[in-house]
Amino acid sequence: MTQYLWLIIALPLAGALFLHFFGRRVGEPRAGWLATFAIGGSFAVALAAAVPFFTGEAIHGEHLTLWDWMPAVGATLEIQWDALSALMTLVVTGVGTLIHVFAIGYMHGDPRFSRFFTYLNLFAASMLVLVLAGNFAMLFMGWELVGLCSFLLISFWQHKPSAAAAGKKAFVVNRIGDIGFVIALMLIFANFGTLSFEGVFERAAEVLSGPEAVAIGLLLLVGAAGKSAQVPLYVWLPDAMEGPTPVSALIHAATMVTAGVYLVSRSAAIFELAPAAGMTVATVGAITALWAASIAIAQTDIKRVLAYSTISQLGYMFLAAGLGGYVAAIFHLMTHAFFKALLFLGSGSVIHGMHEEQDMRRMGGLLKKMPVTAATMAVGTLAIAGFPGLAGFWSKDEILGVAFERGGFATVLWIAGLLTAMITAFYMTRQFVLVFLGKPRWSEGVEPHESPRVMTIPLVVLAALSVVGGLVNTPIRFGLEHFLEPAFEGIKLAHPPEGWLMFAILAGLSVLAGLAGIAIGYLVYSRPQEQWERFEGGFGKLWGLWERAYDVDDVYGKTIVSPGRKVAEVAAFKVDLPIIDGAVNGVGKAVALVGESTRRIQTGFVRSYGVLFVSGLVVVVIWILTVGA
Amino acid sequence: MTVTAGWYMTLGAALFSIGLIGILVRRNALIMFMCVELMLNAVNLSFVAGGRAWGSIQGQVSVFFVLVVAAAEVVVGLAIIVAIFRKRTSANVDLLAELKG
Amino acid sequence: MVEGILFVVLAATSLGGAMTVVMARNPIHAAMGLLGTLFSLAVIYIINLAHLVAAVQIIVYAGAVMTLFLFVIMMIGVDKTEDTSETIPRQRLFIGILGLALLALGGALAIGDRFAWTPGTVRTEPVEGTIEILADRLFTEWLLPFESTALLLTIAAAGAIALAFFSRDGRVEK
Amino acid sequence: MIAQVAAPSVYWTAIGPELAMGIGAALVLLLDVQFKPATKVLGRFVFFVLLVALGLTFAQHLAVDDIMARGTGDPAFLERFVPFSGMIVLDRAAVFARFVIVVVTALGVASGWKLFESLGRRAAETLALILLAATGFSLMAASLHLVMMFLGLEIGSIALYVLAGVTRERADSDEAAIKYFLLGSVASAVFIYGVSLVYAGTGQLGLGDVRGYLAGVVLTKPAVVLIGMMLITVGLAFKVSAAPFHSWAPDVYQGAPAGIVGFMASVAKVGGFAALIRVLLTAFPQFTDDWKPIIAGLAAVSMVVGAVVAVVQDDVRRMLAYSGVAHAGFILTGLMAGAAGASVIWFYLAVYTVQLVGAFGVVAAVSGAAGSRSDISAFAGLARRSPHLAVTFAVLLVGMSGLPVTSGFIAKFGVFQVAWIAGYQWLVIVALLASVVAFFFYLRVIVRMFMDDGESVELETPPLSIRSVLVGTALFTILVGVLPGPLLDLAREIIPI
Amino acid sequence: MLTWLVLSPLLAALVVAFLPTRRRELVLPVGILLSVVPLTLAGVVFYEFETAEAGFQFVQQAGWYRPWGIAWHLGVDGISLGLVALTTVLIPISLAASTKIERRLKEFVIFVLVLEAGVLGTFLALDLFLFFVFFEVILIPMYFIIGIWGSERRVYAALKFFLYTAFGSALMLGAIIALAIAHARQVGFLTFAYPDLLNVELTQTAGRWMFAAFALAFSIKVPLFPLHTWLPDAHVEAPTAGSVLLAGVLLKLGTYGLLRFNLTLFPQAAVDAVPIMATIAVVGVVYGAVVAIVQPDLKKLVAYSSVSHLGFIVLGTFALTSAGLQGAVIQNINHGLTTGALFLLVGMIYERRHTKKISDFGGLAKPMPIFAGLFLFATFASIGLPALAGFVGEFLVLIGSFPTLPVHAVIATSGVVLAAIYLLWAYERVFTGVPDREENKVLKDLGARELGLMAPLVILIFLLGLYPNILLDRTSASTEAILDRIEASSDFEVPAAGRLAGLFVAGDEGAGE
Repeated sequence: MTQYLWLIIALPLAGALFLHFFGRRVGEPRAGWLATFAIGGSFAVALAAAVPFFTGEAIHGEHLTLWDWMPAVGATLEIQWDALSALMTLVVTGVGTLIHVFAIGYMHGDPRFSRFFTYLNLFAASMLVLVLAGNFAMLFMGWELVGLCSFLLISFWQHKPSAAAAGKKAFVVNRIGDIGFVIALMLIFANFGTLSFEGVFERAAEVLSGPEAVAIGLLLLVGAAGKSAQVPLYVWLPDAMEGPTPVSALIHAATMVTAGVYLVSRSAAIFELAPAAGMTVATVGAITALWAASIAIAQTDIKRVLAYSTISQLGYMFLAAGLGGYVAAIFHLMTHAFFKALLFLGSGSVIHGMHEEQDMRRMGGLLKKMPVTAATMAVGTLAIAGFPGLAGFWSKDEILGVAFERGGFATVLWIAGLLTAMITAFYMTRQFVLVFLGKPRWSEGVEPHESPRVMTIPLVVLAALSVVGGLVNTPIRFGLEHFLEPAFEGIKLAHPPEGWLMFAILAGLSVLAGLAGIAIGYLVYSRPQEQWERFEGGFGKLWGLWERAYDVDDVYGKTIVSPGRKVAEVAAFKVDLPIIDGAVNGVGKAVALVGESTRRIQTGFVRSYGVLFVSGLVVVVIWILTVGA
Repeated sequence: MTVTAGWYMTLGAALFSIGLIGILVRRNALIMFMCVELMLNAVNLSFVAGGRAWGSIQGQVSVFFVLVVAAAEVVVGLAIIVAIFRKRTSANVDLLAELKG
Repeated sequence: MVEGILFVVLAATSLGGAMTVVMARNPIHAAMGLLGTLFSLAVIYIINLAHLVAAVQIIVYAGAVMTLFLFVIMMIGVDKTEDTSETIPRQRLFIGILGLALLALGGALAIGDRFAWTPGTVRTEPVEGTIEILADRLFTEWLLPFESTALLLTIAAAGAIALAFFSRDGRVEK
Repeated sequence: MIAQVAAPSVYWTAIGPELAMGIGAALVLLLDVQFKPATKVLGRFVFFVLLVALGLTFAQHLAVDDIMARGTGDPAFLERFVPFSGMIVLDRAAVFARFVIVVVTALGVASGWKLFESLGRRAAETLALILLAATGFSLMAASLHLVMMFLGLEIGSIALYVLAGVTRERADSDEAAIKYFLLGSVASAVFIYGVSLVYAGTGQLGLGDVRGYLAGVVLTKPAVVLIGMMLITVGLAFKVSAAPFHSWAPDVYQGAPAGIVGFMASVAKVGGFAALIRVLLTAFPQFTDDWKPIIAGLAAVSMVVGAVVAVVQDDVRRMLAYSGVAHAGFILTGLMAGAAGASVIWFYLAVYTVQLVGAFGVVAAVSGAAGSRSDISAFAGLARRSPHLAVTFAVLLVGMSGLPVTSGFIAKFGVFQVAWIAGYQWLVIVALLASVVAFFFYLRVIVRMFMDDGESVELETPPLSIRSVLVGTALFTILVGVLPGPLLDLAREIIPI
Repeated sequence: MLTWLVLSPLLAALVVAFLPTRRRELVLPVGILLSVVPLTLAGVVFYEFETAEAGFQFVQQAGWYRPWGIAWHLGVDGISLGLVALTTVLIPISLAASTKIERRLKEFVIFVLVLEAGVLGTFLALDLFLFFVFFEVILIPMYFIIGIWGSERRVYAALKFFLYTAFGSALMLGAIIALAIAHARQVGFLTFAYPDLLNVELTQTAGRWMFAAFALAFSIKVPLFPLHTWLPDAHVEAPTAGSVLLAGVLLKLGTYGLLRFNLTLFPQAAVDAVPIMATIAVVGVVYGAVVAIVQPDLKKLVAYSSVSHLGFIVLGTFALTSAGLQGAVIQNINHGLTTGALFLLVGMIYERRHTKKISDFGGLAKPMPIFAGLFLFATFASIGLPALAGFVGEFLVLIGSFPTLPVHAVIATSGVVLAAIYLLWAYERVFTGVPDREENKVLKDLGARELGLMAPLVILIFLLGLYPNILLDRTSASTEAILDRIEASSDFEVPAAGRLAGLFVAGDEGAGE
C-alpha cells in the first residue's frame, strides 16, 4: 500500500489542476462533484492504507521518498505514514469530503463556482502535504501552502474590500508566526545538520541541551500560535470569517488551524526535553481558551461566535499538548473537527437560508423553518458544551484530566479550562437560543427556508460523528491511545488520573460546569429581547469590551501597524530619497559645482591664461628644487 | 672680480623673468610680442654664456636658430596682429575674450 | 676688471630697456627700449667673442625685426598711449605674487650658492665665434637644422599670405 | 683663406617622409601660383604626397628592422641610426610617430575638405601649412637634439598658429589664433630657455650627450639643469595641453576651423609627447626620481581638471578640448613607468589621435567645416537626422571614454597597468575615478544625439571624404578594441634609447 | 561551444541590423527566432554538463594578446551554468514582450541581443580582463535601452545607472590590474587567467583592498544597501524588457561576482569581511522591504523588493556554508524568474493603462481575472511560497546562514514577513475591490501572446520550486569547491552543520539511482 500513498496528495492536487484549467468548461455542479470525488478518493486511499494501524499489524511508520528536494538541508519530498499522520489524513479527508459536498449546495450560483472547488482541492492537497511530510522542510511547505489557500479562500470574494483585507491579514499574521517556525528550523538544522523527522527526533535527546530544546520549543510555539490562532496571533481568524462558510468550516475549524497542534504533537520529542516550553505552550493554550471564550460571549455575528469558539477550543488542544497529553490533544482535535465543522456548516445553512444574514439579533425562531439544521446544530452545541456522552465531553474531559493530574501550576490551567467549559456552554447555548428559539426577529422580506439535501446530509453525518466520535477514546476503551502510541514511541504521554472515582469527580465537575452554562444561557436568552439585553447591560463596560474583542485589533493597529507604516514612510521618503539618493546625486552635483567654479579660471583673457601658465611654471620649478633634488 | 658665465646667466634669467612678467602685464598684443622677443634674447644670452662656460661653440650656433625662429614668429605674429587690427582697429587682447569657460 | 665694469653697465642698460618694454605706455617707447636691450646684448656678445652672433643680432634683430615692429606700430598708430590700469580682476595681485616668487627663487638660489652649477672644469675664456667656425658647424653637424629653417621661412611666407591677404576694399579675399 | 667644409654624408631614408611632405608643401604653393588649380586638385595632390610619405615611412620601418638586425657591429650603424650627426634618430618611436602623423594628417585633410573648398585661394596655403606642420612635428618626434627638437616644435607650432586663424572672417578664429600664438610663443620661449639652461649646465645639446654627461658626474648642485629640464617639460606640457598649461586648448579648439582642429590637436600631441618621452627618458634618466612626482602631479591635475571642467561644458568642441586635457593626463600616467611606458603611450597616442580627428570630423559635419560654435544642442536628435553620423560619433566618444571593446579601453588599460607596476597606484586610482567622471560628458553628447528629439533640421550629407574618415576612424576604434594585437606589437617594439 | 554561445547573439544582432528597413514587421520575429539559438546552445550545455565535476567545463582558450597575458578564455561551472541558462531564457521572452515598441525597433532588438552577448560573456569569462570587458560592455546597450525607450525621466535614470555602476567597476579594474601584477611578481608571468590568479598569495592589506574594490563594484551592481538608489530609478524608467533584463540578469552580475571572485580570489579577506557584508546584506533585506511597503509605483515597489531579495543572496554567499551558497546560487535564478515575471506583468498593465501608479488601479481582478491570477502567482513566488522557486533559495539561505551567522539569519527572516506585507498589500490595492474607474472596468484580459510569455516562467518557477535538484545537482560540486578553497586558504572552518559532506553524498547517491 505504501507505494500508493502519494495518491493521497496527488488526487486532490490533480483535481485542483484540472479544475483550474478546465473548471469553467466542466461547469456547475459537476466541478463540485469532481472535486468531491478527488478528495473522497484520497480518503479511500488513506483508509485503505491505515488498515494496518487499525489491525495493529504495522506499528512503525512507513516512508515513501518521492524525490530529492534540498539535499543541502536534508530535505526530500517524502511521505511519512504513521499513526499520527494517518489519523490526521483521515480527519482532513473525511471532514473535507463532507464539506465539499456541502459546498456544492452552498456555492450554488456563484460565478466562480469551479474556482472555489479548485481552491478547496488545492487546500486539501496542501494540508495533506503538511500532515504527510517526513521532514520539517516539507512540513513547512504544506504549512505555507495552506496559508496560501487560506488567503485565496478568505479573499475569495475579492470585490469585497473587507474580504481582501482579511485574506491578507491572515497570511501576514501567519507569516509572523512563521518567523518563529523558520528560526526554530534554523536552530534544528544548526544542531542536527538535517531537518528530517527521523534524524531529528531520534537524536534529540543526545544532541540538544536543555536551553536549546526550550528555545526550539518556544519558537515552534510561535509558529504554531500563528497557524492555530493562539494568543497573541489569533487576530486573523475572526476576520477570516469573511470567506465563504464552507471555507470557515474546513479551514478555520476542522483542519488548517489544527496544524499548530499537529506540529507540537509531532515535535513531542523536543518538548519532552523542554518541560518549560511545554508549560508555556499549555499556558498559552489556557489563556487563549479563556480569552477567546470571553470574547465569544458577546459576539452577535453567528460566525464570529464560532470563530472565537474555535480559538478557544484550540487553546484546549494546546493546553493538552503542552502538558504532554498529545493523545488528548489529538483526540480533541478530531472531535472538534466533527462538531465544529458541523456548527460551521450549520451556521452556513442558516446564513444560506436567511439570505446572507449573519447577525443573530435578526434571527430567532428558525427551528420550525429549518428543522434539520436546527437539530444537527443542537447536537453540535451540546457536543461542544460537553454534554455527557457526546464527543466533546470525552475529549474535553481528558484534557482537563491531564491538567489536573499534572498538578502544581497546571492546576491553575485546569481551573481556567473548567471556567472555559462553562463559558463555552453558555455562549453556545446563547447562540442556539438566539438563532433557533424565541420569536423571529428577521429583517423584512427575509423568507427563511431549509437548505437542500446536498447541504443537510453532510450535517447529519457530522452530527452522527459528533455523537459517537468520542467513543473512540473513552476511559473504558483507550482505542485512540493504542492507535497513536506507536507514533509517540519513547515519549512519556500524560494521562488523566487513574481510577473511576477520580474520573467521576472530574467528569462531574466539568459536566456541572457545562450544564450550568447551558442553563444560564437558556434562561437568559429564551426570554424576550429587552430582558436579555438588560442582562447584557448588567455587565457594564465589560460587555462592550467583549463585543469589541478587547479592542485587540485597535491596539495592534496603534502599536504595530501605524508605527510600522510610519517607519516605512520615513525610510522611503525621509531617508531613502533625500539622504541616500541625495548623497549619490550630491556627488554628481558636487562634481558639476567644482567644474563650474574651475571653469571660471578660464576667463577668456589671454593674460589670465598667462598667469595660470606662469604659476604652473613657478610651482613646478620650486617643487623640483625643493622636493626633487 | 672675474666675470664668469654665471653673471651672464643671471642677467639672462632676469631678462627672461621681465619678459615673462611683461606678457602678463601688458594688454597690447604688440608689446606682449616684444616681451616674447625679450625672452628669446635672454635665451640667446644664456646660450652664449653657456658656450663660454664650456668652451663650446654649440651655444653660438644655437643662437642662429633661435634668431630664425624669432624672425619667423615675428612675421606670423605680426600678420595675426595686423589681421585682427584690420577688423577691430585695436591691438588690445583684452577685447578678445569671447571664448571662455 | 674691465669686463666687470662693462658687465654692470650693459646689464643696467639691457635691464633698463627691458623694463621700458614692460612699462612704457607708448608702443614706440617700448620698441625703443627693446632696441636698447638688443644693442646691449650685442655688446655682451662681442665681449664673449661671439662676433658673428653679435653682428647678426644687430643686422637681423635690431635691423630687420625691429623695423617690422615699427612698421606695424606705425600702422596701428603711434600716438596712442595705452591706459595701463588693470581691468582683469586680481590680475595684478597674481602677477605680484609671481614676481615675488621669481625673485625669491632667484634669491634662494643665490644664497644656496646654486649658481655654481658646473663642476671644476669651468673655463672663463670664451670661444671665439668666427664665421668660419660657425659655418663649418652649420654645414656639417647642424646641416639638418639648418636646412629645416627653410621650412620655417616657407611657413612664415605662406602664413603671412594666408592671414593678411586682404583685397582692396578691406574685405576678405575669397 | 676659406676653410674647406667637408660635405657630410646624408642618409636620405631617415628624413624621407619629411622630405616628401616639405617638398610637397612647396609644390602646392608653386602649383597654386603657377596654375591656380581647383582646390580639389590640390587636395588630391596632398593626398598623393601623404601617400608617398606613408610609403617612405614604411621604408623607414624596414630600414629600422635592418638597422636593428645588423646591430652595432655594422660600420654604418651610427650613420644610419643617428643620422645627421645625431640630430635625429631613426628608431621605432620615430617611425611610429611618423605613421601616426601621416595618417592623422591624411584624415585631417579629408575631414577639412569642405573647409578648403570654402577658403578659395587660401586653400593652397592652408594645405601647404598642414603639410608643413606635419613635417615639423615629425621632425620633432625624431629629433635627438634639443635645438633640432625646438626647430621641429616651432615649424609645427607656427604653422598651427596660422591654421587656427585661417578662417579670418570669423572673430573666434582671430581670437583663437592670437591666443594660441601668444601663449604658444611664451611656451616655446620657455622651452628653449630650458634648453639653454641645460646646455649651460651640461655643455651638451644632444639628448644622448646630456645623458652621457649626467651619468658621468655627480652633481651636487644641479639647480640649473633641473630648472632647465623642468622648463623644457613645461614647454612640452603646454603643447600636449596638460593642466595647468592647458588654458589655450579649449579656446583654440573652439575657435579654430572645425575641419582641421582634430588634425591640429592630434599632431601637436604626438609631437609633444614624442619629445617629452625622449627628453625625460633619453636625456634625464638620472633625474627620474626628481621628475616623476612632478609628472605624476601634472597627470593628476590634468585628469581631474580635464574631466571635471568638461562636465560643465555646453560646447562640444570645448568639451573635447577638456577631454583632451584629461587624456593628456592619462598619457602622462604612462610615463610613470619610464621606458616601459613608452610603448603604451605610443599606443594610446595612436588610438586617441585617430579618435580625435574622427570626432572633429563629425563636429565639422554637424556645425559646418568653418564654424566655430558647436553647441551641444546642435547635436540633439542627430540619431534621427543622420543615424550614421550619430553612430560613428557615439563609437568615437565611447572609444575616448575608454569603455571596453574600443581601442580607448585597451589604451587606458595599458597605461594603468604600467603605472601600477611602477608603483603609482594612487595615480591609477585617480585616473580611474577621472574616467568615471569623464563618462558623464561623453554620455551627455550621446544622450542628446539619441535620446533627444531636437529640431528637425535636415543635415546635408557630408562629402565622401568626411564619410570615409568617420567610417575609418570608427572602424579603427572598434577593430583595435577587439584585436589590439598588431598595433600593440608595433608599439611594443618602441624602446626609448 | 561557449564561444558560439557568446557570439551567436552578436551574429543575430548583425543579421537584424542588415534586415531591410522597409520590412519593419520582420525585425521582431527574426530577433526572437534568432535569440532561440543561444537558448538552444545553452540548453545543450546544461544537458551535457557533468554534474559531479567541480571545475570548469567546456573550457575554451585562445590567446588575445599574450604579452599582457589576456586571453579569450571561457568556461562554465555550477555557479555560472544556471545564470547562463536564465539569461538565454529571459532574452526571447523580453524581446517578445516588446511588441509595443514603436520607435527604432531595430536598434532595440540589436541592443538587447548585444546585451545578451555581454551578459553571457561575463558569466562565462575565465579571464579577468575579458570578464571586465564584458562587464563594462553591458552598460552600453542597457544605457541605450533605458535612455531611448524609457519613460519620462529616462535620461536621468540611464545616466545614473551608467555612472554609478561604472564608478564601481572602475575601482575593480584597478584591483584586477593589481592582482595580475601581484601574480606576475610572484609567479613570474603576467596573466589575467582566473585559475592562475587563484594562486596569488596576497598580504592581508593587499587582499583587503582588492576585496573591497571588487566588493564595491559588485555591491553597486547587486545593489546592496546603501548603494541601491540607482535601481529604483532605472527600473521605473526602463521599458518592460529593460526592467526584466535588469532585474533578471544584470543584478545577478553582482551576486555572481561576489560568489565567483570575492570568495575565491581573496578568501581570507572574504572571511574577515563576513560581518560587514552580511550586515549590509541583512540591512538591505529589511530596509528594501520596509521601503517597498509605501512605494506608490508598482515598478518601484518591485525594484525595492529586488534590493531586499538580493540581500538574501549576499547573505547566503557570505554565510560560507553549503546550504547558504547553494541557496545563493539558486536564489539568483529564482529571483530572475520571479521578478522577471513581475516586471513583465507590470509591463502588460502599463501597456494598457500607461500608468504604474498603484493608486490608479483597483479592482482589476474583475476585468482581468487571468492577469490577476498570474500576478498573484508571481507575487507568491516572490514572497517565497514553498513549491515555488523563491522558497528554495530563501529557505536554503536562511537555514544555511544560521550556523555561521545566527543573528543575521534571524533578522533576515523578518524580510519574509515584510515581503508578504508589501506585495500582498499592493495586490490588494490593485486587484481587489470593485473597479471604480471607468478605464479600469473595460481593460482587456491577457491575450494568447502574453500568456505565452508567462508560460515558460511559470513552468520554470514550479520546476525549480519542486525539483530544484535539476540545478542544485549541477551547482553543489562547485559550491563545495569554493568552501574547500576557503577552508584551505584562510583560518575559517565551516561549522559541522554548514558543511554537510555526509548528506551531500547521500543526496548524490539519491540522484544516481
